[in-house]
Amino acid sequence: MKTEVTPGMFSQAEIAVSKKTPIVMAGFTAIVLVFFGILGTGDVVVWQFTKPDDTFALPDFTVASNTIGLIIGVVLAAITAYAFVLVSQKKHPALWLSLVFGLLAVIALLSWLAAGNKVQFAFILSNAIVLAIPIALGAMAGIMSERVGVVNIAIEGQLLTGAFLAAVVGSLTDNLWVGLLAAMVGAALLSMVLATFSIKFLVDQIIVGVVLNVLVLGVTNFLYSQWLANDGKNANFPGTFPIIEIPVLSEIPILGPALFENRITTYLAFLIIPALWFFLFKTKLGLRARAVGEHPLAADTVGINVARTRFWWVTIGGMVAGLGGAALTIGSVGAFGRDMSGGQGFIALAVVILGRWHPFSAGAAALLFGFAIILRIWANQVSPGIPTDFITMVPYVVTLIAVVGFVGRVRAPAADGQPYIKG
Amino acid sequence: MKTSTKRALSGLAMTGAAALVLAGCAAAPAPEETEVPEVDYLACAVSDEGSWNDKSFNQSVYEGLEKANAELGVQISDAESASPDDFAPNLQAMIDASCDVTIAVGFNLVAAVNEAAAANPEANFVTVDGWSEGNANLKPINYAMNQSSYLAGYLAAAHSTTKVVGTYGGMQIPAVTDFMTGFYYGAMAWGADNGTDVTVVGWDPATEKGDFIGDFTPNSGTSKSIAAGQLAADADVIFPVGGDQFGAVSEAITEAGVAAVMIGVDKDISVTSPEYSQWMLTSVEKRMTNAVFDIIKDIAIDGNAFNGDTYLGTLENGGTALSPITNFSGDQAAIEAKLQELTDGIIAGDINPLG
Amino acid sequence: MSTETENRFQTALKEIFSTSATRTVLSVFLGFVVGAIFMVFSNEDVLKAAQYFTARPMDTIAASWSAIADGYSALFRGAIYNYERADDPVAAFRPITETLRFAAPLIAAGLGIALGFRVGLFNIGGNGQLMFGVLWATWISTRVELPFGIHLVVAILMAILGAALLGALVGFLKARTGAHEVIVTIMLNYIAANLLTYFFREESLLRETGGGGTPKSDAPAITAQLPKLLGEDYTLHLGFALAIIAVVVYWWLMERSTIGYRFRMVGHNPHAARTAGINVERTYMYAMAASAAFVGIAAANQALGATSGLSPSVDAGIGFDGITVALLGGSTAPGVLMAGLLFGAFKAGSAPMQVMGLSPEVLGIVQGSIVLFIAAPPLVRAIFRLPKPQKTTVLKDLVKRSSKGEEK
Amino acid sequence: MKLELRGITKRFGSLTANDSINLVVESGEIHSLLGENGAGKSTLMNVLYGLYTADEGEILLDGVAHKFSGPGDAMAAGIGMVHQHFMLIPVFTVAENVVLGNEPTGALGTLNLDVARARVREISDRFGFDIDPDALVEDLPVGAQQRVEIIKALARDAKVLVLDEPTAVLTPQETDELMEIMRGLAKSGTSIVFITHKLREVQAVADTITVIRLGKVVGEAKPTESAADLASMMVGRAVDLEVHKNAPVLGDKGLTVTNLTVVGDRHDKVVDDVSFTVHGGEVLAIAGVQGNGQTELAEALVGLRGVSSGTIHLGELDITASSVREVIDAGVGYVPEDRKKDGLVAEFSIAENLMLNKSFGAPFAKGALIDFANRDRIADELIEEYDIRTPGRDTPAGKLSGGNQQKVVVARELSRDLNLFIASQPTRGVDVGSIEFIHERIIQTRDAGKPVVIISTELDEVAGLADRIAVMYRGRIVGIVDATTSRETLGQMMAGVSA
Repeated sequence: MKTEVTPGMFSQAEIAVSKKTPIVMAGFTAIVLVFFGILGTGDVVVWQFTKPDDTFALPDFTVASNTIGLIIGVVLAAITAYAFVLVSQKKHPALWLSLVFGLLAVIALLSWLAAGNKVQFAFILSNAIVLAIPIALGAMAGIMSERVGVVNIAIEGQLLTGAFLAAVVGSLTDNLWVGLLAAMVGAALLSMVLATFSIKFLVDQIIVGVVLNVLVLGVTNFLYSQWLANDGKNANFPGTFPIIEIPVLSEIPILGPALFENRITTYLAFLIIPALWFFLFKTKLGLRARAVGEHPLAADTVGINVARTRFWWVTIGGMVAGLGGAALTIGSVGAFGRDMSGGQGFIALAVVILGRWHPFSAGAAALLFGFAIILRIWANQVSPGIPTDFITMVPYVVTLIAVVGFVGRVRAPAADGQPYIKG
Repeated sequence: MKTSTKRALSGLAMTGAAALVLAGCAAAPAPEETEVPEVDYLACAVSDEGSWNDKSFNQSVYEGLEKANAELGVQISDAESASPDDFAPNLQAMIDASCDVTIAVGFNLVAAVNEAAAANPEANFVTVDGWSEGNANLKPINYAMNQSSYLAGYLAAAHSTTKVVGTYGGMQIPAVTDFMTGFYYGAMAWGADNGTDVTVVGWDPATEKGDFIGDFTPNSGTSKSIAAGQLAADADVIFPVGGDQFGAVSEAITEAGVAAVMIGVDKDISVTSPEYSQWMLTSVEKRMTNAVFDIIKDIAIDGNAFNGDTYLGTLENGGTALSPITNFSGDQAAIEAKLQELTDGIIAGDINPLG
Repeated sequence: MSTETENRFQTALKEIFSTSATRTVLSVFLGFVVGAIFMVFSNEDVLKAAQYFTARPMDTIAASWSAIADGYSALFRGAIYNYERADDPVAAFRPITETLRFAAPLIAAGLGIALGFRVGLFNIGGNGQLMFGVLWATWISTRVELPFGIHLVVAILMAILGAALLGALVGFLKARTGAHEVIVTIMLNYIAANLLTYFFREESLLRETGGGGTPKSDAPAITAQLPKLLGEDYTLHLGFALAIIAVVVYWWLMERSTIGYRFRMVGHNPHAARTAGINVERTYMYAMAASAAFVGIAAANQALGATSGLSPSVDAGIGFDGITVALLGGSTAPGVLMAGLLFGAFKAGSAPMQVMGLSPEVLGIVQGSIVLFIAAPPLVRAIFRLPKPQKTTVLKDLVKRSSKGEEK
Repeated sequence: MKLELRGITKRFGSLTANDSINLVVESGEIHSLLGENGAGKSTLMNVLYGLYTADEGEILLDGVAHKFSGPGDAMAAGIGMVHQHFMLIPVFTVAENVVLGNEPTGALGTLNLDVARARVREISDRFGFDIDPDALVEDLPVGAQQRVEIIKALARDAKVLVLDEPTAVLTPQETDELMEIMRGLAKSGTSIVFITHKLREVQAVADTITVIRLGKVVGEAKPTESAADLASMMVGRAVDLEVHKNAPVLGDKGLTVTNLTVVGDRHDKVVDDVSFTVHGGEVLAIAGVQGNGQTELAEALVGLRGVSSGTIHLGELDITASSVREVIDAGVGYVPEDRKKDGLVAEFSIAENLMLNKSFGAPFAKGALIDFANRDRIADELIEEYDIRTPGRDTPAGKLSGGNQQKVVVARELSRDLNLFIASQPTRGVDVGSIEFIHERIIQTRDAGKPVVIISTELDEVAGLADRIAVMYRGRIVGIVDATTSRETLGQMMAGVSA
């Protein structure tokens, strides 16, 4: 007689499904319908999907602002109702439903803001991507180190190190590639400090991270004020990588210019995100890394060197963050400025969690931040009047709502932050 | 008392370390002769939040001190403030160091410096962008930046081929918007003079709405995106009033692939940061360096008594001015003549740069 | 000396060297060494002398020594006692009072962050909570008229309440939706900062009467200002007393009270706490509120310790410094007190060090290094070749006793 | 493969866990390592497996000395190990777990999971395991997880297989099956080191027995020796294996559970329509293979887990929807299954642990303050009364041995005025001396007229303590039977066959 037990050995119970998602949706629907639709203005808004010089120019789309608000509001109401029905049938609303909902809500928001003006879609999208790159790369560094069980609070410091070295070394050598390399190596060295202290000396990982941020800020400020500020022409004028238009692809309407007319730093990010996904989930190294982050002792018992795995993943993560830092300077504005990462490393930390330690989700979350930043700038330019302090808050409020309403409890790698002490 | 000349150390830590290795075997120098005889006068400065190297008003004041040190032989000392918490202690440190005059830079220090002046009547103070609350030992330095910005706006509109010019600020505070307002009316004046519609993006003095970075972080991605947005709105002259934003703006220009230029603030950026001169149209100078130098010289060298009279930098007294024009598209001699005419008008009070 | 006493002496010495107190002192020392290195490398005289190092090495060494001595004596003059002004007792003793004044908000905020650590929460949101507290306190201190005494008390309470509310919100969201407190607090930092700026910018809200467009508040009403503790000669105000009270309250709460006991229980092992009948979610909420309430004391200090109007940078990064203070202080009441005093001394000493031509960033580097060394006992032991912590005889006895027990 | 350990010594600080241990395991032999919890068996095996480095001594395989700097070396040398606490990654699939560290790869280091799956299926079929290679380990019941561990070792061609307390989670039948597997493996030449403290199993399967106590080998024995002799060798004194108790004196209904259904973490009914009654003065044991809903049942009884339907009454009091604290206040004592996770705060002192669920009022609290004087006095009394071996009440609980930790938990729960006592796996990982003591205390509680519920997977314990036995299978109670029911019947019930 066999007593085999298999998954689902117990009879299934009725599942209670959280009403959180439809409730949040209902709130947004109300805002769109009432403020953008019913109370919205009838001024026309012009959606420009392509720039005039694009190969395939699409015609502009002109429509009254409140019309869009009303139409989208009605569609959103339908989606919300559908979500309520799903929940009442004990089914989870699918992720794509939330995504479609969000996309439509954003279109309504843009149309409302741009009443009597233009929505330069390509401009918004390409800026959102560029602004998202440092955050996304910082988040990838965070994922790489947290997936092996090392909490990385030092992303901010890694970005700043990368930004600094890219600009300075790029200027001094007059070679941006050398600058890029220096940024990656420098941030990797910083990561090695994090790795060594947390793995070898078993220092609390949060402490090391916090301290490294303080130190990097101190050292770069010190060097900036003592050196760069006085010799900007030689030491802090690297210029930026040229923008490379990828033939054919960059001519795809709407998305082409935003995705395929970028700098090498952006393309590298486009490569790194899927590559990281591939390595984490499809290769031997990734399997081992995740094992170390979930259950280091178990990994050890099958002959995986936990300390070495952690060390290298954290270090290479540092290289990625260094690249993100370089994207701030030689991938965007050129010169380095004091504290120019300005908290983006912390945003990256939030993005790691928001993206549930998954490269693609984190990439999308980073894009959300990039979009939010450009939204503030753009909204202010097309419809000045909303207090700037409030618009500045938008990305943070959106993240809060996303975390509270859609993400909720997340499951970190089980050994995240746990030192591994061998007997 | 130590003479602080830390800003002279251009190649510091890294080059310094290299020097230890490479040049460690140089011959020992003979005892040096100082060129300028030392004067027993200590001039000090306390910065606003931020560093002395902000390519903006903190730096201008600091350079005034350095100039006084180099040319007059006075001794100098300084302290940077990281936050408002540091204002009073920094001023106190200067009092403890027996500074003969202490320059408090920035509007934010006005309360602290007034308190310090009241508590230490024997010491002398200067407040830049501030005012005196009846303290005879406190001398305010102020600037009518709208005057030179007006000229910049006029020049910008003249230069522009699209007749769209842009400006944006670090934060929405009067010290910033004063520039932007002058710029706005200057550009409008050119439009009126030439019967052409000129559009100013980024600031509207009537509604007090405009584009602001939100902080004074140098060369942030946000700053660049604002510039890019203005370029996308066809602006071809950009006037960023937020410290060192020239890397961000020049990159936005390069990226947009347009022949746009920018206008510097506070200092002649073509000179102080020559790397950006190819994009500069001109700069709106706030000549604190000279004001500071003059005040120190007046007392330390010329032996005049300190007075608490307000110094207002204007076009008239040269406290503010437009830097030499570079990269102008049209007839430079003609526009220079016109700008001189406007300058005279403003000095005479015939033209109001604030509308 | 008999061999026995000698051995005992050695053992005692070993135990002293392996204690955390010694390590802390050595870590602070190492931090200063790191700072000294930066001072030397940024000193003009040293760099000049180094160019002819081989020809006259003593010049470099002398210059280095004087750079370090100048720097740290300036720190001493700025933070403890200004011997150069010994003629004037007020000026001579002012530095130590400045140290205490700067330490007060750091201690309070440090306690708040420390409380979070003890409950297993990482409160990166100290700065946001501080700003929110400032917002409330400033409303009371500039927009409400109350009698002397009551005004100050109400304003302080509002600072604490305001901060605590924002903290409670974090706890509530965590308990209710599982949102991670690190994300929530980071986001609320930005939100609170912008909100405060908005309030300081709007005339109808908190902008100074008659002020321009600069976001700035009025000075707190005289009745709501923290009174000076040592007379008008010194700026040290009641904020320091509040911080000391906070230390005592924190100690009492965490070590003596049952609430603190449950906080610690949840921090160490939430599963066991749940099994022991503790509502863990609610505990998180209370703990976040309590954590933020301590930060609120720092907010009161910032908002009501000022005699002039506040700007949006009133936080002075204290919420973030509080993290370092809490870490350095090991999250205990006396530890945080000492760490706060040390960092307060650094802040107070910064100005005279700058007068000596030193870069203010050096002190930040010293601070970071100290915490790093404190956090890595093996590193410090390796540097000083200290003995490993001695296993106390307690453990040996235990083994003996239990083996005897097994064999009885 | 012949395995030989010579003079292995391993110290942790001043504690010597293994004291020059010699051990010879012949090729194809099942060698049982018998010893109490904490005797040093697991340490020895971790040394063998390269997880610890021995301070002295050497390891020989087929006469060749080996030095293992990590488990990788040990595995390469042909040693496989099934740990007591499974070394599986819960969020990985079976196949991923099996190949971890030894992955079949394609180009670029790509995982070839097809090969992995095939390998799992092959081994699983060979031993009739029926394991789905794509199932997530965390979804598998414990018994299946153990098989994954065995597959993992076999997939690496282990010539020496170490099984550390493998039967704790199995039904008697499954245990028999495992023993069959062990014999089969041995026959094919694999040497097996079988670590256990269960005499019955040793006698059933071992070829040779080595007994260790307090880190030292105390002797070899033959499986034919009597259980009593083996036990006294293991413990170092004569052991009374029986639990002595009188016939129960039934009181009023203590606990009444009616049609209770509880939903688990994965939305399945882990407790499915369960009803039973426990009278005062009676011990009801809930037997069953681990993972059949006993844990969740206990959690539901004490309020840790919500109830979907049904009721729980304590006397007349309905505690179905009560919070944990209300349940505690109603006088329910609870010894959780995993004391380290749920029962203790390792960093807290013994005194602090003894007031863990009593911090809300007297005698431990005075207002909002801890009453330190009372706390310390009570702690000293309980340490004395429960014979907790510790240097003092301020020692962190985490520093105590498993048995003493469990005594702290039991002392805390029994020192309250109880109306019901629930103990889940009360003696898991506990030394014999402590087991005797804890059993004694449980019977005392029963004899004081309290209703007692014991949840245990150890049939010996169940048979010794219980007045009645309820057997759970897949969330249901298969039957409630008398304590004298035979092991065979119980075993069948544990496999789902109604009595």
